[in-house]
Amino acid sequence: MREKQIMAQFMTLPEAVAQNLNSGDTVAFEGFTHLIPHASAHEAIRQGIKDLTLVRMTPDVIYDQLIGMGMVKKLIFSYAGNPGVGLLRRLRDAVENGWPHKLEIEEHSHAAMANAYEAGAAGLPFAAFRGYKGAELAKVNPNIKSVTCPFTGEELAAVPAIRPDVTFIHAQKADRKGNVLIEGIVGVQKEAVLAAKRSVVTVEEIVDHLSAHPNACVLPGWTVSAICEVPGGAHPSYAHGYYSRDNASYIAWDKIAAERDTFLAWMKDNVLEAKPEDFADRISHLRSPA
Amino acid sequence: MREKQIMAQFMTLPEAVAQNLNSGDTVAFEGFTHLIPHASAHEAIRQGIKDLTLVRMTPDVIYDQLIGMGMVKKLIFSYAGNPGVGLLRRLRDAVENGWPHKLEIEEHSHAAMANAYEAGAAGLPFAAFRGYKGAELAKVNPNIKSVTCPFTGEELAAVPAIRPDVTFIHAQKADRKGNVLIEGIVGVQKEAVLAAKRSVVTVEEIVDHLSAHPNACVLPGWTVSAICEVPGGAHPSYAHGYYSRDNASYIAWDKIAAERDTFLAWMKDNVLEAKPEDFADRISHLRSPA
Amino acid sequence: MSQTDFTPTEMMTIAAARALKNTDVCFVGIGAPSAACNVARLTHAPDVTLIYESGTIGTAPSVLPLSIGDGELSETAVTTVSVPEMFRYWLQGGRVTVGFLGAAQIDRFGNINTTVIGDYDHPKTRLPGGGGAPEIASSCGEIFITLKQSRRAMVEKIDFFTSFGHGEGGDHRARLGITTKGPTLMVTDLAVWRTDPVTHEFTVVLLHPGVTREMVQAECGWTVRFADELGETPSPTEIELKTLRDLNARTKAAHSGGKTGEAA
Amino acid sequence: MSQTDFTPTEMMTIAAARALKNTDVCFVGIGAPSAACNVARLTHAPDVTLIYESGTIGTAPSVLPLSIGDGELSETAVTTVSVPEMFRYWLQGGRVTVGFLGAAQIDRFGNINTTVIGDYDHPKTRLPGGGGAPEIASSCGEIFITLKQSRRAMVEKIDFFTSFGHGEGGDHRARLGITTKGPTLMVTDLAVWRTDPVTHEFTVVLLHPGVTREMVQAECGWTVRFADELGETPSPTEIELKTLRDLNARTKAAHSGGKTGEAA
Repeated sequence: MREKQIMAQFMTLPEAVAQNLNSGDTVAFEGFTHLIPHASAHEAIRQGIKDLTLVRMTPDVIYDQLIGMGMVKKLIFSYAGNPGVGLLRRLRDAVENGWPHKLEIEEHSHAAMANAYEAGAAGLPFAAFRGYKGAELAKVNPNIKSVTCPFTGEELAAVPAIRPDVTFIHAQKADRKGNVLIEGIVGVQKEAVLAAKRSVVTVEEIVDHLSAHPNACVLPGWTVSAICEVPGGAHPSYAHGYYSRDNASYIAWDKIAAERDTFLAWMKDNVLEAKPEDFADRISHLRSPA
Repeated sequence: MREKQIMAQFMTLPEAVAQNLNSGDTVAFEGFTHLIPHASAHEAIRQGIKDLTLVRMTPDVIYDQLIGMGMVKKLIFSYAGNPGVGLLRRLRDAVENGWPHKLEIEEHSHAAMANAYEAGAAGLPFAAFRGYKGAELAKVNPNIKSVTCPFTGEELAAVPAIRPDVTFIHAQKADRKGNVLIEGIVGVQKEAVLAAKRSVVTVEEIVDHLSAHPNACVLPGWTVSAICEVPGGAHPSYAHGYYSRDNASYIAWDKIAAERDTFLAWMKDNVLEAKPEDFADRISHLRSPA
Repeated sequence: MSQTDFTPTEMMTIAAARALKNTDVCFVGIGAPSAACNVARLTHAPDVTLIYESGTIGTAPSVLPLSIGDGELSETAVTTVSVPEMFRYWLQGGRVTVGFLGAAQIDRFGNINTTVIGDYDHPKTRLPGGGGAPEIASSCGEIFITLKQSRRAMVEKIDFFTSFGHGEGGDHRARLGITTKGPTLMVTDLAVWRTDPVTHEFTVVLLHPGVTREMVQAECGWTVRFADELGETPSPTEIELKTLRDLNARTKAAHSGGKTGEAA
Repeated sequence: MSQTDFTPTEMMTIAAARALKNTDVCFVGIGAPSAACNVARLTHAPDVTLIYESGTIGTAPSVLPLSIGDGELSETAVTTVSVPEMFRYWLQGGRVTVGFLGAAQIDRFGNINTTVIGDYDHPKTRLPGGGGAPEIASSCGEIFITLKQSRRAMVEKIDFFTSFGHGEGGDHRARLGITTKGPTLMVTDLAVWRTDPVTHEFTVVLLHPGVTREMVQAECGWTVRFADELGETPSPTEIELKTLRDLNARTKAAHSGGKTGEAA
């Protein structure tokens, strides 16, 4: 049984990060191409939180940034790349050269991670699935084990449930009771929130009523710790119905991240000296027609 | 790997039952109060298909009817009752008195059945969940076993996946490609269809476009064997957006099913000598305002 | 202002409703629990989250559902999820603070039978079975039970352990590795019972107005334990009674009209 | 009418597209596989079901997605499900007939490495990792692979078994209890390869127009096997080429405009 649930609290993003993310935490900033919580990750960087264990199926630009800023002790993941562009250069620098410091790696397949989040949401200690057959990750990752079906004798792969200390996601809307609506490509965000001890949701807007389809992906307010209105908070990722993906920014990142000094200069200008309110400007030219 | 998928075929309900349901099959007529496939069960009764193993979380009136007509060898279930009314009298007569013949019982909890359908849909041989603790069903049902978490050592309950030969469901709509939309209380129907070798879906109407929410509960046409347009096909259950539940019929069933001869007379008049097209009339007074 | 003109069933429902808090997330059984939970929502606990096993989360029906899957539950819910998700993410996920159950047969330790009367393989009466109860009993933070007292329902020894309460009492739950509290409260038409913190036997702590110890014992199949400091259940307030009666009247009108399922 | 003016990459994409049937359910990798799958859909296989691991089922994008989660995939899909459901019900559930993969490094038995160049713990180059590939390779009915040939990509021995093809060949899949076919087809910019039914080694069965055996061997790190009856890949038809070029032009216009993600 979890601790008694309370209604989501509305607050600023700096407050939400300060109250919910601590150095040493295991944290997921989840998003599957769509709705990636850039604003939250940038706020975590500004607050200088250290020794994080980062979890995500598809670490991309924000994880490159967190790693490059030296905030990450360990990365648990299944595919690390800049979608449609290439490799993550800060991640490579950490893994290949130990800069700015060494990075511990726990690597899975997508199926394993998706099942592990699902098991976390379902309160189970592990997930069983048919996977990793002949795959070498099972040899280098001691957290890949097996269970045997008590009815058929089939051996299945087993991985521990993912249970982050805190999960950050970005969503389209919340209503005034803190109920959150996610639409379109919903990814693994519902599971990532339900699996976590605490959760922070940034949203494009807060509305009186969600007017959601009965079977839409909705997180009730009492499953969320904090809600912050941060328009554009997914940029350069996108928010279905609000603004499109800023592909130019993803392409530009490859060059920015290529060298340590260009990376650090960019982080200073665009993250350390910026604030959550800046995201709204960044997506003004990408807004969807109303 | 399943056999190659083909697009759902549109046909009449008598054709769909004849082509997909055989004596000796394991069959699920699923529905969770909402969207119960009455018309399909009645057609199965008319075709006199025997020796069935019936599966369902919540067997109610149609299972009482199938059992009372002597078509059922075994029942796999978790809650057998006439919702809001009382017990199932034909089921009781079979279990307590062996009329019209003995009935084999495999009894689970809802959590076990829901997980077992989910495992069937997911292609797994079994489902693991935290359940049956101190519950006596685990002593009388040999299909309740356990697995041990390889990470924590916790012992969890395990049940075999449900994999029906055929699943029947009722849904609101299909489009002309056979894609099926289920809205409102969706129950375990998606899992029951995906877990089955074959599936028959009766729908209120066939439309040009589903116009479904991106994250609505939709079964693509290539996951369904046959689609039959049977307006009112859930009566006396209901179809969200089309017609309401006929509570009077559920209450009346208790008296009809109380005695063998009143039961048989009712079945003759309302099932054996009726046809799928009769369902439309039965819901005319229950239609939702447009 | 408290009322004096009320039935034992009304007192039962209202006393049960009072036990729910505004912050609770409650898995609602059908029948008496459903009435109590909705009275709570309509009086002191407007933000209580009611969950029915049909997948409806945060539902606020205007009439009591006849079944756990009535259409209005989905129409008024914050969200409606699939049944597998309900049992995996929400119940097993540890999200539910209170499970509210009825009982066909119950013993002094809150063990419940809704499976069979008589032998399992050759039952005298085949009951509906457990449904969600086995895992509700083990996964919810605590369990509230409400039922009308009778010697047939409240028995020395139940015929079948459909759902586990405190077993043979004491630390039996803990010995089975169950970490939730189990039954902590029982509200009948005669009294409010709490489980003893050590023996985990149900103990009468409040008698409803006008009820005596003897009346409670007369309708109970085991020797009843009474608390040393036995109190009286506060009578229903005017607003509690009006809320319950209005709810029942709306429910009766809706269900007899034959148009309950949904009205989209 | 077949065309003579086309690039090797165009030939590769079109030859790969031809392998998909109208009844296939295809799990689409990003990059070259995505182009091939959408050309198939826009030419001979209008009802092919394309699934991307972001959860979009039956998608029909007008431009090629830059990532597996572009907004248009969801907008045009029959349905969009969660990622756990995608991997559980759809991939593991045995619903996918063809998995279409690219490869950073591949060997003659269709084993693929997208994890590291060099040692795993001290890599020379850290690649993105497997993503969905390990279970796509084992759960789909069969696997099609498409990549541009080079000695760096097509190697005698891969550095890491990210996803399993036919292992060391022969019945290696069966010995591991894998019941699906694994890699059956590889389409490069120079040739079409099929796996030998016994050894399961990739064998060139068709050379693209103008390509020689020597050209194939020059860009492959292992000693290439050629079929006894070696054929020539039919040149792209006018409609195939126009379809691919229009798709690429639309894609380029959309992605350079910075407004790809979605446009609801």
